[in-house]
Amino acid sequence: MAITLTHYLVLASVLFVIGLIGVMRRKNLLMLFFATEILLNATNIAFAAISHYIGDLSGQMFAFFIIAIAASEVAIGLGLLIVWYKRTGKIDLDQMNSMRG
Amino acid sequence: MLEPIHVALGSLNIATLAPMLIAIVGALSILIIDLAKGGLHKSLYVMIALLFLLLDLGALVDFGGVFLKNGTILGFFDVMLMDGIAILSQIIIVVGSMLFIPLALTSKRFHEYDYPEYFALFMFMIAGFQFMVATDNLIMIFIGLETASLALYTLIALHNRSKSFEAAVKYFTMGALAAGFYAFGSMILYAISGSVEINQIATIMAEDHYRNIGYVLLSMAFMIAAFGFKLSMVPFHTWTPDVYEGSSAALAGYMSIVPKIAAFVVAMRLFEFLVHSGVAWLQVILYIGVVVTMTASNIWALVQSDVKRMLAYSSISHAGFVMAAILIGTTQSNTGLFLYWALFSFTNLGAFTMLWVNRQKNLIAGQSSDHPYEKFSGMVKTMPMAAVMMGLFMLSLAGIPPFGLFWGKMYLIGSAVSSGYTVLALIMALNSAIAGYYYLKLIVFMFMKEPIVGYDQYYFMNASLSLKTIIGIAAVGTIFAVFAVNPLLKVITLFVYNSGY
Amino acid sequence: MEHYNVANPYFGVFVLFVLTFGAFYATTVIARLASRALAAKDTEKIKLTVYECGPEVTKQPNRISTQFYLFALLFLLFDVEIVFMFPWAIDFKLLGWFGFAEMMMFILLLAIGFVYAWKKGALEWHNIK
Amino acid sequence: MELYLYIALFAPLVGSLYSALFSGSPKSQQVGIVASGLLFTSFLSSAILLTYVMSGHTVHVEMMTWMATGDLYIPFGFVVDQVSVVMMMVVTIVSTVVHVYSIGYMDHDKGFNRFFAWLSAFVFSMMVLVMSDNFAGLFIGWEGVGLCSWGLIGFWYHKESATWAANEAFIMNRIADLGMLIGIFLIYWNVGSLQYDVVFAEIGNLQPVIITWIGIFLFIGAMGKSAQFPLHTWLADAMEGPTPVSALIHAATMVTAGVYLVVRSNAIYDLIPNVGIFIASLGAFVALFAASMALVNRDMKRIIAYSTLSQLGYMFVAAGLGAYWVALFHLMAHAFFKALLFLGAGNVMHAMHDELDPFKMGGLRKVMKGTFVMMTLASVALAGIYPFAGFFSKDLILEVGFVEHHYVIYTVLLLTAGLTAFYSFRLVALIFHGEERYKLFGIHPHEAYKFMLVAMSPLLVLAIIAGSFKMTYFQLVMNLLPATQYHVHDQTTYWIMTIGTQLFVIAAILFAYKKYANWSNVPDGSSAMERSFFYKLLWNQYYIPKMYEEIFAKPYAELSRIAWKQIDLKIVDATVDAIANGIYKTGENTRDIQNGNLSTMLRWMVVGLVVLSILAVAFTVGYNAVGA
Repeated sequence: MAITLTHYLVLASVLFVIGLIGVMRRKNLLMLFFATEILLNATNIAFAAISHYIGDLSGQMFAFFIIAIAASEVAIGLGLLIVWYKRTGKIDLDQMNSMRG
Repeated sequence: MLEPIHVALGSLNIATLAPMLIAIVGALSILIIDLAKGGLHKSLYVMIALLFLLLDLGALVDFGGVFLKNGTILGFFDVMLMDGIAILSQIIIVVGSMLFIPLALTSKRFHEYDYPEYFALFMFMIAGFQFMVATDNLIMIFIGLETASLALYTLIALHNRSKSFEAAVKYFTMGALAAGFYAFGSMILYAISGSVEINQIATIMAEDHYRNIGYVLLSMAFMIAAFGFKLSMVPFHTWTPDVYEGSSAALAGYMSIVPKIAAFVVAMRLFEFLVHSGVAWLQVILYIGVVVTMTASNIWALVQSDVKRMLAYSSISHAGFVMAAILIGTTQSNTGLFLYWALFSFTNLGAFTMLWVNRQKNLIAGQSSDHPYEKFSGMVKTMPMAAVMMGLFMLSLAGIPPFGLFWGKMYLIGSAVSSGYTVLALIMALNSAIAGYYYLKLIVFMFMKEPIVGYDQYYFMNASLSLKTIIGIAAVGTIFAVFAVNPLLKVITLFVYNSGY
Repeated sequence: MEHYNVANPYFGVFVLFVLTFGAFYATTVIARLASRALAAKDTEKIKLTVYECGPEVTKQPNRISTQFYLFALLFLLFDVEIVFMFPWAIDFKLLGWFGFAEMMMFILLLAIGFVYAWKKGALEWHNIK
Repeated sequence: MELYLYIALFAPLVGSLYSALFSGSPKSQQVGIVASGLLFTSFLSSAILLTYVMSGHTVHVEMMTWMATGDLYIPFGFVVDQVSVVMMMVVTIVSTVVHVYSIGYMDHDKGFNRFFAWLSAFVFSMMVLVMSDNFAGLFIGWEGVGLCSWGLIGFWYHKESATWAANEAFIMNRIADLGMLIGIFLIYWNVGSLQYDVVFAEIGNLQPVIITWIGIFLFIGAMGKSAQFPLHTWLADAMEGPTPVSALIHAATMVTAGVYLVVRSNAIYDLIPNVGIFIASLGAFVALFAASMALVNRDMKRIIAYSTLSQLGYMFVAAGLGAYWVALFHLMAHAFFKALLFLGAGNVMHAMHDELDPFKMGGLRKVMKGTFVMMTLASVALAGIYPFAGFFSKDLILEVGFVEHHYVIYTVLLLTAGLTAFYSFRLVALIFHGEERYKLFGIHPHEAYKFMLVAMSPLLVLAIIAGSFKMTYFQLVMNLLPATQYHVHDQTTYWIMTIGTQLFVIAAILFAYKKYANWSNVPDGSSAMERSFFYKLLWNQYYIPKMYEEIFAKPYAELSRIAWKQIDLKIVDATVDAIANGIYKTGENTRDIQNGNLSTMLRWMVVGLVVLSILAVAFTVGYNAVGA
């Protein structure tokens, strides 16, 4: 059975949904970052696949940039997380509600 | 064997990159100066930043002249797109930044301004926003958006208080989710059209007679979610009050203006061709979004006990108000968008700077947030001039003539009426009437109540000459907007109309 | 470019997948609830403590220092930029001097960042606050 | 002449800015003098303009363009024509007098400089309002006077009641302004311009329905400003402000802006006589209604405020019946004697150390001769005794009602005229005659400064002689307003009516004197009259403020509380949670998800996306179904 573009797109969608579920379910900041990475990388798969199947390179370029940006995001996110952990000793989202209303 | 590509430098039109490059070079030079000799006073960095922004502005004005003569300028393999709205929005971005950067020159010491990185990041952020608006390439928009956002998260966190970190983490996490939405939305657009340039996507879809309407709408759902986050439309607005409360007033004011105009421009590029093609779904969704955003945030603003949070909800409401322009989608309404935002910048600059000068280092006993209404009680007695200024900005925000925002509101409502959106116009007018109530609440506190002992010592604690100057500029801009409205409108219309919006 | 419609044979697979996912999730939840309901409750405290063969349970004395994270972050940032160099390297000849100039600019920017990190002491093991 | 126009317009602004400069510094007499001087300049310029206009010219300038893009064109223009010049004269005369008077009245007040800044700013806004040549400018002035009035009512902001009254006035006016704004939009939308000349020339080409709506919405604005039923409650409460403010804003100028609007838009209202009848009926009702409340009130300033309300009703009757020039004439005459009355009341208040209850005064004529004479004459003018100003203007309105065959309105107005005479002289009698009841309270009254009395004298003169200008005035305004002469054709009927009215009014005055001139005790709510149903009804202002409180204010507060507590916290959050849980949590109970929790926020976002996607899919399915 040949693998078509549809397979890739379904894979990407499933991964994206998994990422979304992770974003909604996880209470651990680190897990939350993982989930957002899954979101972005799901998109990467789709971009690379589409790019291959329609013979246009801009999709792959998009994917490259997403990778770079995802890395920067992780860097910033982990930086914030470390500071937060140093200040409070926790990375639980439920502890993070000093502002409300 | 393929022939090497020869790229003639002239065809690149590298000049289109000039404004952003100026900002980036400014950022780098701040970093390099710091490396060469550390421990310099923050005013030096402020001056450097202002200098580069001035150059940036000069380049933009120059582009404006070229645009009016020759029309849209493309550059760098057609990735850069300098059309009227790009130039206009960049001018608003740069001028807004120039007005907000001097707010670093406070009389109290604040942690973040001791780092030259603060100013470098600020400049990177400006470059990011400029990239974002000066292109219709989805990749470039993404890069610009993320460059700016990542810098912004860091700037918020640099304020070094527990709430700031909390705000930064919240903003960051939601921003990452929004980035995911944006990427997925672009992916769908790319899948159905094979292009990442908005105008090409529009052409291909039109040729196709929107055969894939389902996928188009799905991608628009993702895009609305992504930009709804940036523009803080309900229900993607939840970050706004918390982030505003957590960050310093100066940065909160900045966030209420500059990132939003950038997002508005992209939203205009993305949504308007669909609105014009009569995609009813998008019109309905935007209609609901606009109305709900305006109304709900107004109601929430009513019950706030902190002025900064109130202003946060109020800026959500203002953004909803302006979003109506994109829904209407005529040249008149788009002109109104820029006019409104230009006037709003001055007024909000003033309002947030007033909060900033009253910033205290430590909360007194029983104080739950930085700027409760009680803090402004009887301000007219202790600082009459300051109270009058703050009152002025509130009146302008409430849309009372002849102050700045009244004209913006009037023009936008007028454009809604002349495009047949009568009910929308009515809702907009009603909402500005409701909004008057909570702005008035602050005025009541300032003018009608007795000062509360303990708070009064903090009035103008943080003021310095440059902050007062900024307030003065904001006040002048708000009061004399009457005389500026007409010339502004002429210029804006010229730019917007010639960009085809 | 082909277009997709719902009649695609793999759509069924997708639906099944989602359903399976849901069923799996439900099963785990039900199993957990059931075991919680059925399990005999033990109130003895000592039995709930973690078993660590003899010595008393202590806090992990040598947690991994955040230093490692910082290094990892820097590495990640500079490493990821390689993705832009691979395509360039493959088409190096094709892109010619223009491509070369562009890449040099890129590397220059990276170098500034590197020098900055270096000067700020981010690469020194002991000097980070 | 343009120069004089600009002087008349901007001199008050200069005065305001000058005073504002000193608003932070302690009281200094020169601020008041400079501000008054500038207003006097403004008055002189207006007078010069008046002579110019009387020679048959008008001045029209276009200062600059406000907005001009595409099809939107709003110039910033001013016009001095026969109507606006009359208003300008009224505004500048009264405000000059009030300014000079305030130098004395506010002598001991800490906010002296601030007061003049607000007061002059008010005059400037009022001048913009009357001189604008288009609806947009009128609206600017309209909002401006509202704002200044807010600042002046709440001038003594340390008084809780003053703050409340200021906000009440502002909010009520804003509600009404919204109506007016809609009216202006309707005009712009249908006519394509806001210039008076263009609008009035083209209004006849519109559909009657649209004209009716325009008329109604504009009148809603006028109702707010002129405190017509049911938006009238703010005016009486606005008396919390300093008395000169009441004289200037809440008697002579701002509250008459509504009348001015209707007079100015006569071209519109001429086309919709039905709305006109409504206006007239409402006016007659308010005239009677307000007069009845004035009968029993025990607050000197409120009595005068209700009398203002009642007289505004008269003006609306005239305007509603198409006698625009009569309305404007009564507006002018009323401005003079009512401002005089208020300023006199101010003197009394000063003398009595801010005591407002006339039952606690009495016999003041011995110590306050000047004030006594002035207030009595002003009351005579108000009652409409020949040959004072009120006779010419008010009786004219009665005649209009009679000639136009609106006998009900006529009867109501006639009755009101009697009531007016009664309550005015009840007040005069209680304050100036009878026993010196103030001695019980240990007050030592004294006459006001000489210059204050001198400052008031122009008003006195005008209150006496304004009626004699009637024909000159008529010649002047008939260029612009429908020149209908209202004469009762049958001479006998005319004389019977006139003399009958006069006798009726005089009888009312005498009755008031008889009942109150020898009053000796301070009522404490125990007498039979005070316990009667009608007295209570009137005393409580027909329970209308209470009703507002119950019907609007409380539910509104409740609603916003519910919106927050129930909708936001319970329904919205719960919905989000429910959706999220419905999808992702099967057996497990929800954890407590609090507001301000990042997880909730992320769920909001995802739920938003999911809803949008579902809508997208639903739309597509529907679209395809329709397409297929």
